[in-house]
Amino acid sequence: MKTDRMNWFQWSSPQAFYPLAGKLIPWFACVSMVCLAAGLYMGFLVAPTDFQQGDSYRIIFVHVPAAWMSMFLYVVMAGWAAVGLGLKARPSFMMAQAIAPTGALFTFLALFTGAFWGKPTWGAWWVWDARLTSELILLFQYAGVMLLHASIDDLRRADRASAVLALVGVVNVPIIYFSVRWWNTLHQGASISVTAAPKMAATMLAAMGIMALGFWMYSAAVTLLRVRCIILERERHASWVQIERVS
Amino acid sequence: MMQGGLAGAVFGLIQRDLLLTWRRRADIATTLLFFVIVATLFPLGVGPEPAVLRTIAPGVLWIAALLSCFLSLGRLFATDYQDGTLEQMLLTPHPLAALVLGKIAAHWLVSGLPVVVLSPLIGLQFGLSGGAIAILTFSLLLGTPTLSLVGSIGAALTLGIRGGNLLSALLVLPLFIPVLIFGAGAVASSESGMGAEGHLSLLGACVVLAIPFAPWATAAALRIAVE
Amino acid sequence: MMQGGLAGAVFGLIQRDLLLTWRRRADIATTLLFFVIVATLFPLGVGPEPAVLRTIAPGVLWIAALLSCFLSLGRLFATDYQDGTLEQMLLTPHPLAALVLGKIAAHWLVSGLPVVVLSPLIGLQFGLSGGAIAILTFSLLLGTPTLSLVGSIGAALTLGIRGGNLLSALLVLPLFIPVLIFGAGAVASSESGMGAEGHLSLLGACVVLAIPFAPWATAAALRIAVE
Amino acid sequence: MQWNSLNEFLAMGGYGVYVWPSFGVTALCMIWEVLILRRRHAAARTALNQSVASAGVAL
Amino acid sequence: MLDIHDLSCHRGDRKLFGQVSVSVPVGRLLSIEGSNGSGKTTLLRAICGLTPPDQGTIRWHGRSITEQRETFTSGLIYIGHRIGLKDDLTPMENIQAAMQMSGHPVTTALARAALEAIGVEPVCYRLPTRVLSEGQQRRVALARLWCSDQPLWVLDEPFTALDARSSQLLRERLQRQVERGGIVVAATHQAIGLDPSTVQQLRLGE
Amino acid sequence: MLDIHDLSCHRGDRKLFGQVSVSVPVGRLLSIEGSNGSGKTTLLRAICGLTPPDQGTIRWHGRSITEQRETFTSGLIYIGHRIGLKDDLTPMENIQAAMQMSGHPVTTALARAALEAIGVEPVCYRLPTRVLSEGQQRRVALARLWCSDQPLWVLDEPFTALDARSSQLLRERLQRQVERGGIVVAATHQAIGLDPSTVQQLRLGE
Ligand code: HEM
Ligand SMILES: Nc1ncnc2c1ncn2[C@@H]1O[C@H](COP(=O)(O)OP(=O)(O)OP(=O)(O)O)[C@@H](O)[C@H]1O
Ligand SMILES: Nc1ncnc2c1ncn2[C@@H]1O[C@H](COP(=O)(O)OP(=O)(O)OP(=O)(O)O)[C@@H](O)[C@H]1O
Ligand SMILES: [Mg+2]
Ligand SMILES: [Mg+2]
Repeated sequence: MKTDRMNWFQWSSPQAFYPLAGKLIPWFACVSMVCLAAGLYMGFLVAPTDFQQGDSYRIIFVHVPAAWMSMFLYVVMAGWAAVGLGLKARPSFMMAQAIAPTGALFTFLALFTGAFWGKPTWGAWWVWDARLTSELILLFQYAGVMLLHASIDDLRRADRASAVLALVGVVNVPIIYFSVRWWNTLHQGASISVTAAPKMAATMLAAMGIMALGFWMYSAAVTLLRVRCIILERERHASWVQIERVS
Repeated sequence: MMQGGLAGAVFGLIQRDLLLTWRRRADIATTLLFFVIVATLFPLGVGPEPAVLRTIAPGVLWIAALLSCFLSLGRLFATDYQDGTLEQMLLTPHPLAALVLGKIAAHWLVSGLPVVVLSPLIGLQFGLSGGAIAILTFSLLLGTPTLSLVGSIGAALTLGIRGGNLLSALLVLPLFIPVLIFGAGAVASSESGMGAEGHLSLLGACVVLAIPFAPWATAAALRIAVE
Repeated sequence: MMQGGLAGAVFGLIQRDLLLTWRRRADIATTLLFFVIVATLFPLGVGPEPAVLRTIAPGVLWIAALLSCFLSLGRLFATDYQDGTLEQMLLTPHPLAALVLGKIAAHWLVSGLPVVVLSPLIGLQFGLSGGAIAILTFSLLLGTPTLSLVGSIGAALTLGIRGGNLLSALLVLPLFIPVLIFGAGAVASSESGMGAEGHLSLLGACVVLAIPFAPWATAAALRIAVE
Repeated sequence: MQWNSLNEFLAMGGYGVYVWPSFGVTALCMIWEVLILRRRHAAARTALNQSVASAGVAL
Repeated sequence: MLDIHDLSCHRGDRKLFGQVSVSVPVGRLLSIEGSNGSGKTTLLRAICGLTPPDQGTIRWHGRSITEQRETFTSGLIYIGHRIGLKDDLTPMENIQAAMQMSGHPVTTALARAALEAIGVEPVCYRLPTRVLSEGQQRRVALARLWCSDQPLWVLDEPFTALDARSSQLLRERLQRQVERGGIVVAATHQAIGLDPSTVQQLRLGE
Repeated sequence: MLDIHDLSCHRGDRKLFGQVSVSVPVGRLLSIEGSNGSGKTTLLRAICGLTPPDQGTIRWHGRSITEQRETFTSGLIYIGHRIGLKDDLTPMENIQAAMQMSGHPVTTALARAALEAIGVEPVCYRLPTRVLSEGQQRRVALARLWCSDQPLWVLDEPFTALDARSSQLLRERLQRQVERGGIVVAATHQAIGLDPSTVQQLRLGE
């Protein structure tokens, strides 16, 4: 690869972004694997059994990081969308597009693990609780962004339309979050609600934090990998791709 | 694959409609998500008490299915009408009703069937028991074809005529009501231990009645619209 | 009446849209009828116990309003897009967001307002008390403009997309949820003696937020669609 | 270490049926995502190299 | 042999034309002329059986078309102002779907040959028709004329939006159709430019 | 004075045109020619500012059109393949609504005069545009050209579906526009037939 062909300072071009992403991926992947291994070790072998919930609480080590990532990634996606709309920079749109599936995946995982936690704790797979409902709506919002992008076949238009949607959606996220809470608390007494986490042992907290860090690094790696695919698929006809025979 | 004759034309039409949908496969996902979202609106509007939700669940699911069918009916003939394909359909040597049946079948495959497949999951969210979920799904399987069939009459009537709009809504929505009553009723009566056979066989009767009659009425409406 | 400038253009647009709707007045009837029928489907699907019906009434009415608003949103820009009027709108010297606001106002007048006017009647059918009906109607009056405003974003984003109707539902319904919660919540909490002020002022806040923001986002989406 | 045997570990105090699917599905999803992305990347690369080859660009 | 006998049509309160009688033997092109709004489209649709006329009959090979709908439509191609293409399908799929529906299924090779004949560029074959230019879309619709051998073609302003080269290709195709014994009925605003001995004219609205 | 400098556009994977530069002084008609799909429509839309070009600038009286959107659009009439009529409104209502929206409201009398000028028959005034014939609809859309005095007209195949008489009326109107110092940019497949000294040509796709 000849570096003199590339303008290293022009970060807003896919041409520069592609190799940069390639260089970063291994680092994120390594950190993520180390964190996940350490987190699992602490979560299963070091952290003690919870006196109330027994060992079912161990779901927390995937559930909470997944839930956090699902919300965090939406904000990051909207951020890239805003940058893309503001600066008309193609890589920003590509980043937004690359984040959405991972965000949706974590949303799904939060819902799934939550349901598998709810069954032993509440005796039901699903209740219409504030947090659960707002997470479900977050899944719809991810789906909306992805489907809108998939439904428009002019890429430039698809990018910008789904960026507008992502931005509008991010305004909606806090509104949903709070409105659903008020809805629930105002409407009925606490027949069922997520009990606040019992005071957790320090090891539990640490394990959860490390797992969260691992998920975070994983998201970064996967997003960059996806953005590399997107760049290749889209820039197929650009001369730089052909000349450099990307690796 | 080349195939002549009526069967070829009808299957060709189904194939074309399915191909069109496949081009826009996001459509299927959209139908599904619409169904899920409408179902989700109800707990949000009505409140989260599990007992209330369980009571209204069959009605809610049926109404959500009905609405998502209704919404996708809008595009059953509208684009064919606008771009002139409908005129071409009338100028084929095949009976129009058969072609219409093909289009309806394609419509059900992409809008009715996915709803049926997803309904157990939503049933679970509303806290329905396993038996109720099974009956609900079966009633949707039996009932949604009727919705597509009967709805196509309305879609055809709304094509050309001014003010025919109102007429067709008046005609079609009441026709949906029996399907809704039998469908939701099947679940309710099985829950209360009365057995769902009666309701289900009525649903079956509806679809058996609709299959010969609806395409014929739709074809008549289409001829009027194009003229 | 001749009137120049931005105000003239916006009012001209409102006037044109109202005229168009008047030409197709069957469409208003369809919206209303849809509202009534969705509301009536409920007792049919859920069963006739008055207590259950009274509990779910605010939610059901709000959902029916939301869906019928949504149903008519499909037409908001679609015909303008197809026949080229939208291009012409972009080529006027006026800010697009202002024109969009005009169109949204016209949309609310023909789809939101009739629902508000009709809702007391339906509330009565569900056995709501006078006070609850008053609050329900007021909450609809406050909330339906937000639906039109926010819904226009979805309508604009899905222009020119096959199956855009359902897709726009998917995009828009999550955005409708806060309105639904506050609207239905207002009635419920006034029933339970907690007073509806909180919910109603939140509804007000929604519309105040949406008025400047939604037309802007819609205008951006329209520009993207036409390009 | 609080587990006396592998069986006890797998049983998770009776909650194994809930805990293991949660972790399992999470792991599967994450691994699956990485795998399809690598496949996609490889496919994009071969498509590209083919189009370059067919365009006859000398490298 | 297409026989139009004593045809009248009205639209709304307005009588468009009355007592139109013309008979077109095989191997002829009937060119329908007239100013905008004189009823050309209406006449063409009546000939196809889409709009029932107020009075008069249309006969195809001696029998009224309403009595032999199947035979008649299976020998007919109608291309109107609205060209009947699906936006989301590619040109190839559009042609195949249209031909199959009209009872004359064609192979991919034949469809491709037809598209080539009217000059649709190969780069367009894999695009959805929606993104094609106006003239390219009309070409795709016209490609049906190269696909099969229906004896009667009814064409409403077939030269609209075509550039000079495609117009010439279409003209040649029409000439071939009349030479091999087909019948063409076309509405146009310009002279069609075929061999005058094969063209018959009908002016509406005088 | 309309200045197009170094304009390029692509659609999908395809480069439609590159480095198009042309400058049109007042009192001229720029006729854009090219085969189907060569990018005429795309170029016209870029000139109006509807489609941002990949590169290049368009200047109107010396300033880029993106910097003076309001001034530019208030002096512009664009009539494209899709003519922007509402099916359910009458011709008169259509014109008045369109003109009011574009910031040049007209009286009923003026609108009627414009419709008369392009030859829309009085019987059509009270009909919904939907029932009019193809050519009549195009006439209604073109009537905007008689309504007011915008200096720049951008017309995409304005002669489509018009009969000989309306074509002549339109031609005269275009001639008048350039004579009084306006600019017309038009895409066509036929020669427009104006005084050659006022016509400039641009061929795409060679
Ligand atoms: C499908 C069901 C569930 C969903 C969608 C869900 C969703 C979420 C979300 C979105 C969060 C992050 C929000 C925040 O940090 O405030 C979260 C955190 C959490 N969830 Fe769940 N949850 C579900 C079920 C459960 C169950 C059954 C339990 C335990 C009984 C549980 C316990 C927790 C805990 C302890 C946290 C961390 C709280 C905190 O850090 O504030 N969740 N969940
Ligand atoms: N409801 C109605 N009331 C009165 N006149 C009507 C009505 N519907 C249609 N018309 C008239 O019928 C005529 C239809 O003409 P048609 O479309 O056949 O014309 P055409 O010769 O094809 O014209 P063009 O060259 O413009 O395509 C038009 O003049 C139209 O104004
Ligand atoms: N997504 C796409 N991929 C490839 N080519 C495309 C795409 N979208 C549009 N095109 C091409 O861009 C061109 C658009 O041309 P345009 O509509 O400007 O042509 P035109 O000169 O106006 O033609 P006509 O005379 O037929 O109106 C067409 O050739 C079309 O095939
Ligand atoms: Mg005509
Ligand atoms: Mg063009």
